[in-house]
Amino acid sequence: MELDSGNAAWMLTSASLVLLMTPGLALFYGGMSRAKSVLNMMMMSFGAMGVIGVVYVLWGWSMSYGTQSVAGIFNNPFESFGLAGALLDGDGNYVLNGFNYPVVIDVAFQVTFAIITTALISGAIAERVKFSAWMIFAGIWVTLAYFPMAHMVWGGGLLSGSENSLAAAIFGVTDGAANVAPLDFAGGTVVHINAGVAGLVLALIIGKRKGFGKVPMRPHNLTLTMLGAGLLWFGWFGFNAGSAFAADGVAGLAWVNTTAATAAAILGWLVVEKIRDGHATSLGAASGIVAGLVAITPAAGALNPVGSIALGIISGVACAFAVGLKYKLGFDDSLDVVGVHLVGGLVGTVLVGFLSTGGSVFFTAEGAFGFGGLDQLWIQILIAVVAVVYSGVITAIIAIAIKATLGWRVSEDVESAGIDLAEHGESAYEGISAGRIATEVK
Amino acid sequence: MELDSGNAAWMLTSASLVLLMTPGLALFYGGMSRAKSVLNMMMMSFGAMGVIGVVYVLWGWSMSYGTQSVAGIFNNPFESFGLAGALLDGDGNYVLNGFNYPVVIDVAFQVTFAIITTALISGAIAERVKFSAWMIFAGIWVTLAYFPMAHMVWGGGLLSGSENSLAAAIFGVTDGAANVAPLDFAGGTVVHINAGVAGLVLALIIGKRKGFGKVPMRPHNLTLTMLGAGLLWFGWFGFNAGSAFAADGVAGLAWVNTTAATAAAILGWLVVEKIRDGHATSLGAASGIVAGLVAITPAAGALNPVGSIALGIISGVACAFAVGLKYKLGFDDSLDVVGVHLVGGLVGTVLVGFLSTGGSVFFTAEGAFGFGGLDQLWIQILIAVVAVVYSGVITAIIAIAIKATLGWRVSEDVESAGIDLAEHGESAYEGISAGRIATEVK
Amino acid sequence: MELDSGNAAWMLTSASLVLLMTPGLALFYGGMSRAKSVLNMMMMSFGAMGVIGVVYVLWGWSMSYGTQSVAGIFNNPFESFGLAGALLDGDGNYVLNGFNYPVVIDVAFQVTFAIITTALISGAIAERVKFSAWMIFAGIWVTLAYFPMAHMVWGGGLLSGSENSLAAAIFGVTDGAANVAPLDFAGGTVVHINAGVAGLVLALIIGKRKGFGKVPMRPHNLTLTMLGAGLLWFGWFGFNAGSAFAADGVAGLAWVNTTAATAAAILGWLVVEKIRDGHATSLGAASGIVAGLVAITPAAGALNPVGSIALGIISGVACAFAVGLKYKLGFDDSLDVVGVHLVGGLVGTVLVGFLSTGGSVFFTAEGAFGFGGLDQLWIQILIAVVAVVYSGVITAIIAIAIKATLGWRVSEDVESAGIDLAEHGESAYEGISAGRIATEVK
Amino acid sequence: MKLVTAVIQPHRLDDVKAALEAAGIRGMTVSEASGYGRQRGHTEVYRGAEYTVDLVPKVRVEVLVESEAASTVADVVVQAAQTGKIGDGKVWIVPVEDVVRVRTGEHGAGAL
Amino acid sequence: MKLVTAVIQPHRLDDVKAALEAAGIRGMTVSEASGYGRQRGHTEVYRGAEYTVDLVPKVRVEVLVESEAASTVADVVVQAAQTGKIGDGKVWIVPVEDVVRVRTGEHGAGAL
Amino acid sequence: MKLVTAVIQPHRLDDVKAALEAAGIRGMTVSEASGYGRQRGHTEVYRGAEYTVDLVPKVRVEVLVESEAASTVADVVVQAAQTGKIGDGKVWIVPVEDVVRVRTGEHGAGAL
Ligand SMILES: Nc1ncnc2c1ncn2[C@@H]1O[C@H](COP(=O)(O)OP(=O)(O)O)[C@@H](O)[C@H]1O
Ligand SMILES: Nc1ncnc2c1ncn2[C@@H]1O[C@H](COP(=O)(O)OP(=O)(O)O)[C@@H](O)[C@H]1O
Ligand SMILES: Nc1ncnc2c1ncn2[C@@H]1O[C@H](COP(=O)(O)OP(=O)(O)O)[C@@H](O)[C@H]1O
Repeated sequence: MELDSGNAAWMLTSASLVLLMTPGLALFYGGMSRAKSVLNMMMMSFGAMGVIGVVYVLWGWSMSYGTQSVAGIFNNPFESFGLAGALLDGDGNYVLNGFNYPVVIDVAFQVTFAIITTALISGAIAERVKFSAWMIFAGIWVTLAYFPMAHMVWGGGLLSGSENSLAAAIFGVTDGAANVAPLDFAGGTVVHINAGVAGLVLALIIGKRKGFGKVPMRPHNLTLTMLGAGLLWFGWFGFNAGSAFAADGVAGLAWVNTTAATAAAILGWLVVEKIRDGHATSLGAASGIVAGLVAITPAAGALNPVGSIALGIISGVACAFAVGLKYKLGFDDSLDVVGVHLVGGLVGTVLVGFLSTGGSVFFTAEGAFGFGGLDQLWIQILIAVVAVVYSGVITAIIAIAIKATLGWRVSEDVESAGIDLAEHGESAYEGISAGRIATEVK
Repeated sequence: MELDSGNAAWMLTSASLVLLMTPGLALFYGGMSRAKSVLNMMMMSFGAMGVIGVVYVLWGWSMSYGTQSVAGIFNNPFESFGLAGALLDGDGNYVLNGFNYPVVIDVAFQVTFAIITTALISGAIAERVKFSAWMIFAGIWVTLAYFPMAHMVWGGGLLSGSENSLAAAIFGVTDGAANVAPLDFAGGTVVHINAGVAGLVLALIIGKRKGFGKVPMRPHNLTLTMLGAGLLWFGWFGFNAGSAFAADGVAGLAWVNTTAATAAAILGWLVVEKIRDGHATSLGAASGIVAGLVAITPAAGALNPVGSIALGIISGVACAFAVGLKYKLGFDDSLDVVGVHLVGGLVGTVLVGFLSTGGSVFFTAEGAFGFGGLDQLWIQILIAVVAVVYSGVITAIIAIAIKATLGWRVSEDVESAGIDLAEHGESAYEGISAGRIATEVK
Repeated sequence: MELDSGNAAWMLTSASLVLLMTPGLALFYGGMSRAKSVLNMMMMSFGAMGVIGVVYVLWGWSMSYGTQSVAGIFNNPFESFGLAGALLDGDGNYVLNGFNYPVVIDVAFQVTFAIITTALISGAIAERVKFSAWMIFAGIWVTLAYFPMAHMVWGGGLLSGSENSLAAAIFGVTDGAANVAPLDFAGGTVVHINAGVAGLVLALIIGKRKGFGKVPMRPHNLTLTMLGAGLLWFGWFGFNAGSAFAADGVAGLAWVNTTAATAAAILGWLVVEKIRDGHATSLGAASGIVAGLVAITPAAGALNPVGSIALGIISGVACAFAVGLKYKLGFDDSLDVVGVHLVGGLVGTVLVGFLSTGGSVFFTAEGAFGFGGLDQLWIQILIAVVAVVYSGVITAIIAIAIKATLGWRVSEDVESAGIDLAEHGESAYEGISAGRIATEVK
Repeated sequence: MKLVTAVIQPHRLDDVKAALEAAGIRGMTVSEASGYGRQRGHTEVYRGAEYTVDLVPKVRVEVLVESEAASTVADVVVQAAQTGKIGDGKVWIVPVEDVVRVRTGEHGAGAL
Repeated sequence: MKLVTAVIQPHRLDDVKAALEAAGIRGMTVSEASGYGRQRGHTEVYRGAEYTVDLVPKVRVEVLVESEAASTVADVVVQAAQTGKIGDGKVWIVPVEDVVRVRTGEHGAGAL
Repeated sequence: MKLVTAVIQPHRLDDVKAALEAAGIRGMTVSEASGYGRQRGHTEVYRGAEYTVDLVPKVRVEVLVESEAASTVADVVVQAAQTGKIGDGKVWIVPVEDVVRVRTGEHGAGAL
């Protein structure tokens, strides 16, 4: 087995692209918050980079991948604590994985997923949470919710297609693999449903911002948000096309599907806005981008490009409606983690059961248009449900524990005056127009 | 024929880089517009991503590449509509191209070119056009102007070096290829002349902004413009070095030439400004970057690095003067699509005839310094002229048709108050300093 | 020897990533300066791209690499002036290097290092220097300080492990290589110590800004700074993982170490701030990112991931304290080039002597935890000291020469009113809130 | 006629606006300001350097009224803007000799 | 002396400035403001949430003049700023007891 | 009571603030403005197009004082703000009929 430097090159690139998504997210979210809380919003992403960058190396990889699975839910954190023994073989050579590139590059790729998933959650609890509480939450959540979910779906656990999976229990096993395997190409369950449910639970437990639904909380800088959306799209190529784990046709297909679905989702979202509100907005375009990217994530390798366009439109339309729900239901999911990531993640995960060209409601196992059975759909729904429940329960436990000890919220005065000042001792912009003057000569 | 994963890796990366250019362009253009129209400016780019991302998958690829050319001008749009039949062979394996990577990655690479080319045009008609008119124009223009031009130059059509090309008709054919083939490495004609001419035609047909040339229309945020220029440079490595279609020496040369020419163009532009206006500006540096990138585009694989420096200086100087023309000639090419892309594209396309190391005015066919004949120059001028005429005629027809039906312009009141508010129902920045106040407690 | 397209792909990508670091740096620095000088700050980076992009092609490569070393300090600038003879062999084929990719891609990679290193220096002399003086300095400094340092460390010169190096003189030679070779994986000496010392010398010779230490000089836009930090991190993967010169396990290790150290440095910096100042700031997080990236640069291929976490924490803590020194010592290193790049570069270069898994204070030559000798530490200290002295002397000579002729400083009035207006004839932001009004109807 | 000027806490603006409307006032002009007074500013730290920010954000509201309404309007503003914390601001009344409505050229009370 | 204050539509500023110059006025101070009045604001929608923006951008122009010139100056401003549409703004005149030129310390008319 | 308004160079604000404090003044309101006067603006060039910017940044300082202190306060400001260069600005005094402290509702001198 020889090193495939082409695969290695693409995976190094993909890891870098996905790492960039978190600063991109910080801008996307930062632009949508108010000027007095933009730094705190961005710091929740950058803080997650700090915590999880360290934690992943120590026990994150080991809890996700390895040979010592605990009930198919997580792997023994001490099997390769600190990556010890995971990277080199006995002769000091880099261990290669099944795609013939070094496992250390897999570590690179996977740490970026853990970071962005955790950072995504922060949008649900913008502008009101102690930075210390967030940092502690990030470290615990990634450990108890993310690493297990990654193990279950990608590490051969319960939600995978391995012989010890739920799918194997339901559909039987051939040659050590479930006869019908769940499809989650790049993380519909692990990333988006996981983060979306966590956002919902946190929004409920932490409560609304003072004045939510009554006072204006307009995005303070939409150029930042659009820039963020652009960087997210760019980085998402690593996320999706990188999840082929090779520079090959599947990666190419995932790339094209990602772009087709995202473009379609922009159009879907804008058409809803134009009809419903009278204007197609730039925030709508930026949001449509993310909605499309989220929905295609689990599906990117399983659909054809025209199917991806359909998926994108559906996701754009669905999320454009879903972001309004919070006002009706009265929870303050500030930047719509639920409306975009949970809903988009569910749309994508479930639609795979309809649109997969490898046997689904609309395609036969041979890839021809026609009825291919309901099995894929059932298993997709099952993994979505398990993900929702697992993430919901774990997040609730962590959130309640933090509420009872450290407490989540800053004071109402701090919320009014702006969390940036109180939590970080800074303000994002200098200038009298923010009521401040820089004076010069003494 | 085996998959070359290294080439595949580089082309996946290149496609991603070129995709990023369009958000980069949105920032570049957005920073140059006024605060009240920055969102609309950016939305013209993001809207193009939506429309063309979908259209390209449906009929764009098929119109550009295939076996059913119509008079060498475009390919049958239904040959591989929706990419059907284009990606997989009979056995369901990914079809490889001549560089041994999957054709689906070519689709990825090419869709990004179609998007950025269309988005480029929007700079010529900033701050005054209905968003709906733009979206419709984008879909029609890319279909009637871009896909045919791509087919003509890159798809074996009239402006290529194939045996059915103009070059073959003029210079004869050997082994199925024209004896002297036109050189357009990465899109001087298809992208820059095409977009530049379209911008000129639209600016003439749509007319000036209210107050053009009389009232200040200063860039509202030059840090955005510089960021955009930086992202464009970065993305352009995919554009130019990716146009080698392989991770090889040609790609490396294109990379180095791209950087050398761009650096030289910065210096060229800044020196003109310093001498003429007294100051070397940051907008000048950002503009010089684009001017250099544009000019080296058709030439990146054909010159040596010192030739690229010369090309860059010439382009920087030429464009620095060309952007002033609109005031003298009285057309409102708002963000200088003509002055930079048309002029830069012509400079690059024509200078290839002087500087190509494979036989040109200054280099023999063996690459030595010395007279290598005028043939290359003639054919370069020819393809430039054909591109200008084709793009001009098609764009004029589309633009007049839209004018006669939907209409292009927003009202004068909307222009005064800011197109963002009227067309998108949004304003980019929150804060009283834009005459607006966010109030908080009810 | 056949082309390794995977390595080529990764190095093309890496070169592009490192090129992006300079616009990223422009944003990082620009956000930290005042609104009235942000364009000048950014122009120092973009200007360096212009000057060095040209100079490198002409004599930069030749002075760094080649066969005609002058005393191990620099290579004959005319050996491959304009890259002549360096890229193609006698048959016109691209010359491959030892990693089986074309040398022209090495040129691409190396030019980006020369640019970013020079641009780094500008942070030390923000808001007060004539743009023309800077541009001239950039061209001279890169020639006399950077290219020689690159030659000494990477081009087989004095500070390398070649048989003509200091290390060879001290530790003896086996098979043409020093028995103990200095380790500088990606540029701790060449880049960070070099730039950091140059910044210190310039800050001392050019002097303080008017009002330094007395009047507020707050960052005017921290979202720009955080965006810049994000782009730097992203680009740094090219810098560090690209310095493996291959898409292999070493590159993967460098990637993981880079992320681990950077994450740890964020935490280190924020903890210092929280304890010392009461708040963990976003500027601290952005600064911690850079501190971690700087320190891991020389070490990225030599440590294990847990060692990298240790290195990151130490660097974050050290730099968080070091940035305060300038107020005590009274020099105006405006944006902390000394506190971050010199200190971080020294931390990284020296800690390699403790943490290298190939024989150091804490690891045996076999990579086991245990005492591996002091040799590595001594040679690391030696190269650091030589780098400090060389860079200091050369920079001082250049700076004094410029001071005596052209002069460095703009007038005090210009400093008060803002250098953007005087040097570039521009202001970054339009709007009355900067005391300016754009009026519209005539 | 009189000009009633109020410098208030930004977050009271909505209430002040509503109260004025309720009191029959149909127009006002609002602008940003920074106040210096008993209310303490705060400290910000950037890379270890402390900055004291002692100008705090305020909003200025200007209302032109007929002379006899001036003190009532001032009272309305005071009531709506009051939180009882230091930094609530000031209201003052200045005599106005004439007011013109730009659109019509009307003078005096009719211009309001 | 008098202070003539005008709150006008931003896009009329250039004309007002020109008209004042033509009328021999050599100086003025300009600032941003937001107006609330008969002129309707507008609605913005962000992810389905509607925001009403009822403060519209205005510009405030302040001109110190000798007492006898005040009403002429007010007229000049009104004429130059008028578009006839709702929201054109107001001009008002306030008595000033003294004016000083900072540069020289001159008082009264000489300070203008 | 009086209102002393000063339009000054932005970089003199710190000194003016310090001088007022030294003179026993405990509060003031500050805002941004742009001035047009003898002081020349400047020209900016963007892609060859010249823009003249003839409104230069100023800061407005407003201080409410008891009537007898007004001219002293004006003098203090003039002294602190003076650089002797064109564009130093103006200070003027306007009569005020009443002042209220929002926090307490106190009127008159006690409200300062
Ligand atoms: N003498 C004054 N002149 C003008 N404005 C003042 C004066 N004193 C206070 N202000 C304004 O009133 C605001 C509140 O004043 P402050 O002394 O902080 O609290 P309070 O009015 O509640 O005692 C200040 O921020 C300032 O804008
Ligand atoms: N009573 C008032 N006091 C202060 N400013 C006012 C008053 N009424 C109106 N204005 C200002 O004048 C502007 C125009 O007033 P508006 O009622 O909209 O139109 P018009 O003056 O044409 O009737 C408002 O936006 C506001 O800035
Ligand atoms: N007649 C005026 N009314 C209002 N403000 C004025 C007037 N004249 C000057 N100013 C303000 O004073 C500032 C300085 O005036 P200027 O004529 O430039 O210098 P100087 O006062 O030193 O002669 C101007 O920028 C403007 O803000």
